[in-house]
Amino acid sequence: MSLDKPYLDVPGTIIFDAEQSRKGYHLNQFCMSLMKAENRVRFKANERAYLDEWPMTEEQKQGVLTRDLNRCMATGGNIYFLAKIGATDGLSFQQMAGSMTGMTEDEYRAMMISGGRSVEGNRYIGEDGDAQAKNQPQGAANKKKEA
Amino acid sequence: MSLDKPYLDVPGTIIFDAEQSRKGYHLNQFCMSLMKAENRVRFKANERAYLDEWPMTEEQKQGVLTRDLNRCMATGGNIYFLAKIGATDGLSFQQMAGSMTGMTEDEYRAMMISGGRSVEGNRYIGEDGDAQAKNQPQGAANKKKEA
Amino acid sequence: MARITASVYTSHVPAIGAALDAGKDKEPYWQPVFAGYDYSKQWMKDNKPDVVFLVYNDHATAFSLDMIPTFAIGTAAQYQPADEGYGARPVPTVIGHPELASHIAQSVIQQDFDLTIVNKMDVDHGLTVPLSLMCGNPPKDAFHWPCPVIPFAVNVVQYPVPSGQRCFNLGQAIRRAVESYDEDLNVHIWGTGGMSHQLQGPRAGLINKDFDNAFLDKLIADPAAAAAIPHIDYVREAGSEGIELVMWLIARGAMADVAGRADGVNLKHRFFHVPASNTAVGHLILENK
Amino acid sequence: MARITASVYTSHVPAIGAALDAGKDKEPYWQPVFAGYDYSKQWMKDNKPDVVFLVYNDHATAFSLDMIPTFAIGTAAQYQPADEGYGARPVPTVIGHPELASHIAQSVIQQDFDLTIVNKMDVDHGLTVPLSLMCGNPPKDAFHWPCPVIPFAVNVVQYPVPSGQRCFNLGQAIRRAVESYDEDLNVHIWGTGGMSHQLQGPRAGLINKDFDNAFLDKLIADPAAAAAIPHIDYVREAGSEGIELVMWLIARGAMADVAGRADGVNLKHRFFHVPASNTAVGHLILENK
Ligand SMILES: [Fe+3]
Ligand SMILES: [Fe+3]
Repeated sequence: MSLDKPYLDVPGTIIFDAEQSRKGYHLNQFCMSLMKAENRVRFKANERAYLDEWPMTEEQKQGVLTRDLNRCMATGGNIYFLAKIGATDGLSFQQMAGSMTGMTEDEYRAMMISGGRSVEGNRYIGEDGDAQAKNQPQGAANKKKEA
Repeated sequence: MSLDKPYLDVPGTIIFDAEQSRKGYHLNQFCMSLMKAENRVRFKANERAYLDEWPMTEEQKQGVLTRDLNRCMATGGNIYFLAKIGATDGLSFQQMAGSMTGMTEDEYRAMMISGGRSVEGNRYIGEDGDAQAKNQPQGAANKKKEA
Repeated sequence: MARITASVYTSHVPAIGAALDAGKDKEPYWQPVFAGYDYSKQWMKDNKPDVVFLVYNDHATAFSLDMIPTFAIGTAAQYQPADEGYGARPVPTVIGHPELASHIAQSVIQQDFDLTIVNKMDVDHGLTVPLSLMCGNPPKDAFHWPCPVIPFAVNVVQYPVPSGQRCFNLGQAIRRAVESYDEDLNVHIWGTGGMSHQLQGPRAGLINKDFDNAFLDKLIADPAAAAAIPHIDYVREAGSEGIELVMWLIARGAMADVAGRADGVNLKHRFFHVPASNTAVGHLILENK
Repeated sequence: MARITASVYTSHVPAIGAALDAGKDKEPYWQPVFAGYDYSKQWMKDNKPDVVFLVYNDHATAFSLDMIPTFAIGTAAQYQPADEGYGARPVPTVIGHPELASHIAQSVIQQDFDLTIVNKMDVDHGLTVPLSLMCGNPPKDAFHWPCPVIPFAVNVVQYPVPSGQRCFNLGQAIRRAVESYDEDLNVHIWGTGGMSHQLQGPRAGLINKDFDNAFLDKLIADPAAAAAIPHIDYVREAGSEGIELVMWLIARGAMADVAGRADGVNLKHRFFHVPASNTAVGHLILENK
């Protein structure tokens, strides 16, 4: 309601607060279920059927099925919970984080080796940094879009 | 260690602090398991075998088998956990509390109806109230002892 | 803006719930207990809150020894009455208020209270018996409590439990939190548990009417003095389980006079009776002036 | 009397654990990371503590959204390394120190910190990676960590997380608690997590060396100023997961100079490197003067 949210003006960032947590409760608890090996097997055998056991929104289920972590975040997912999906797929945390930027795995890894993403232009929404909405997606996915 | 325990001079009373909790961990978690109907059935079918599944001390197991709640308390039990044993036996909380005094059910109930146990003589160890060690057990059990 | 308009204090003895559920409330043993809440049931109808913030303690039901939160706030949409070993009480599901609860959690954590946020738990007699006493058990054709409830569980089982002063300060933080919520909601805050009782050992059955009544006097007129009572006094004077009374200080701390906004409170109802099972029953209704 | 003699600060990146467990620590990518801890491993041997009080955060491993404690102290006898989805790390069981942990819990709760007491939990990379970095992975024929560990988990996953100031104050309370323990124990306190990193969204991969190094400077020489940094500054400058740095303030608050007992601290070691996976790695060892 009147929760003070000073973090809404940070670009490319969703803070997992009480409101997000409420929205994402079942999505995140679904993710948590993947910490058990038998659930990972059941999920991989029929993802849709497994997801349908959870009272998640269709939007959330599509986010999971398409492995669109930004969509999962927007609908209340938290990255530490969503990481269980990546672990089920055998992905590293770097691959997961990179997947949210539009960069290829190599591009993202190269950015990190050369010092990571700069904070310049990425502090406030409306600046011109590479994390700003107008500059999405980044890297190869962006070139593909432009082509 | 140097936990401050100002409550050690209260007669007939064991405060469930960290030290008691550590001593009684498995005893209390055994009690907690009785909140599931299937466990209550298994426990009643063979109490000893069920208790042997828990890393409890023999003293704790004897306390449970003999329904000696004072013995359970002394070995780290907490009354809200121990109450699950009473619930399994179909006892009320009044029956359980009374059982620790040596009074019969009727005696204890009569004491409560007439205003409960007086605090006089029962504030500090060494006074002469009915909760003091030298005056145990109370009620009919005491008369039997004297006889 | 939301506001706390009244506070309610009551024992939450499990046997009271069992008696009511079994239809024994007119029996001579129980009749005087329930009679003490006749006024309260009417008052609840006449002053129906939008939300009840209900301070209670869990009795080894939702929380085992695996995790013992000092203060836990429920932000879930609903809570089931727990099976405490005798089967679940036949009372309605408790509907929560996730928005207000989350708001209070955020505000109170930012006021340096280190809450545990709980999204899944069953609620035991500590929470459902006060609802039964204040609202009666709802009839089959309107099987719901009168309003949403925010459960707030306090550890009073394993020592050290929070001090009376800490609880009193927390109540003040909760008042500030409620008043910073945009929606116009009438919130009641309830403190439950107590009064004098001891459930264990050779001293089981201890009742101290003098202590209890002095506590009620202090809570009404001089709550800061009540908040200053050290743990050991509860144990020595009101029995080992009398320590539950610290929870009443959370509710009292949330009243306007504590914030210097009013000169005292309006005492709407006061009741005291011995016994209910092992326990002295105490009950107050206070409204802000 | 027990005493805190030193504090250690380090990132706890999961990929570091994975690299070490897979024997990749000599690869060009990882070699500079591990080289930064060569001094530390020797220092640990030369200054072996009796107990490590290890401040970290759980990453949706032991704690789901069902229960989110702001501060949780482990009082168990032991803790298993968790399966975080890739199988459990092949590192030793973590042995606790139930007596000291319970003592600290009691003391700190009585200093008005509302801890959750935990007797059963698995520990994730947040706790085991710092142990691996500081001790190396123990060999098969001596498969144990050098000393008992008290896990202290801080909620930095769901907002609101505790403020830097609250964490700093808590560290001071922990120091008082340790010093009131009778047994003569040499205790180290570790703050883990950080430095700048963001794991989510189009801004993933953010690193801010300037912020990180300024934070290290402040933490060493002016910790009260570090404690005053508001949440939003961490998020904006150090990435959404940079907020983990508040945990370093708990360790720093426990040092003697904060209590006015010494003029600053002895900086034994300082290390900074980018990157480890998505993260900047920072590391300090401070001893009391
Ligand atoms: Fe109670
Ligand atoms: Fe972390």
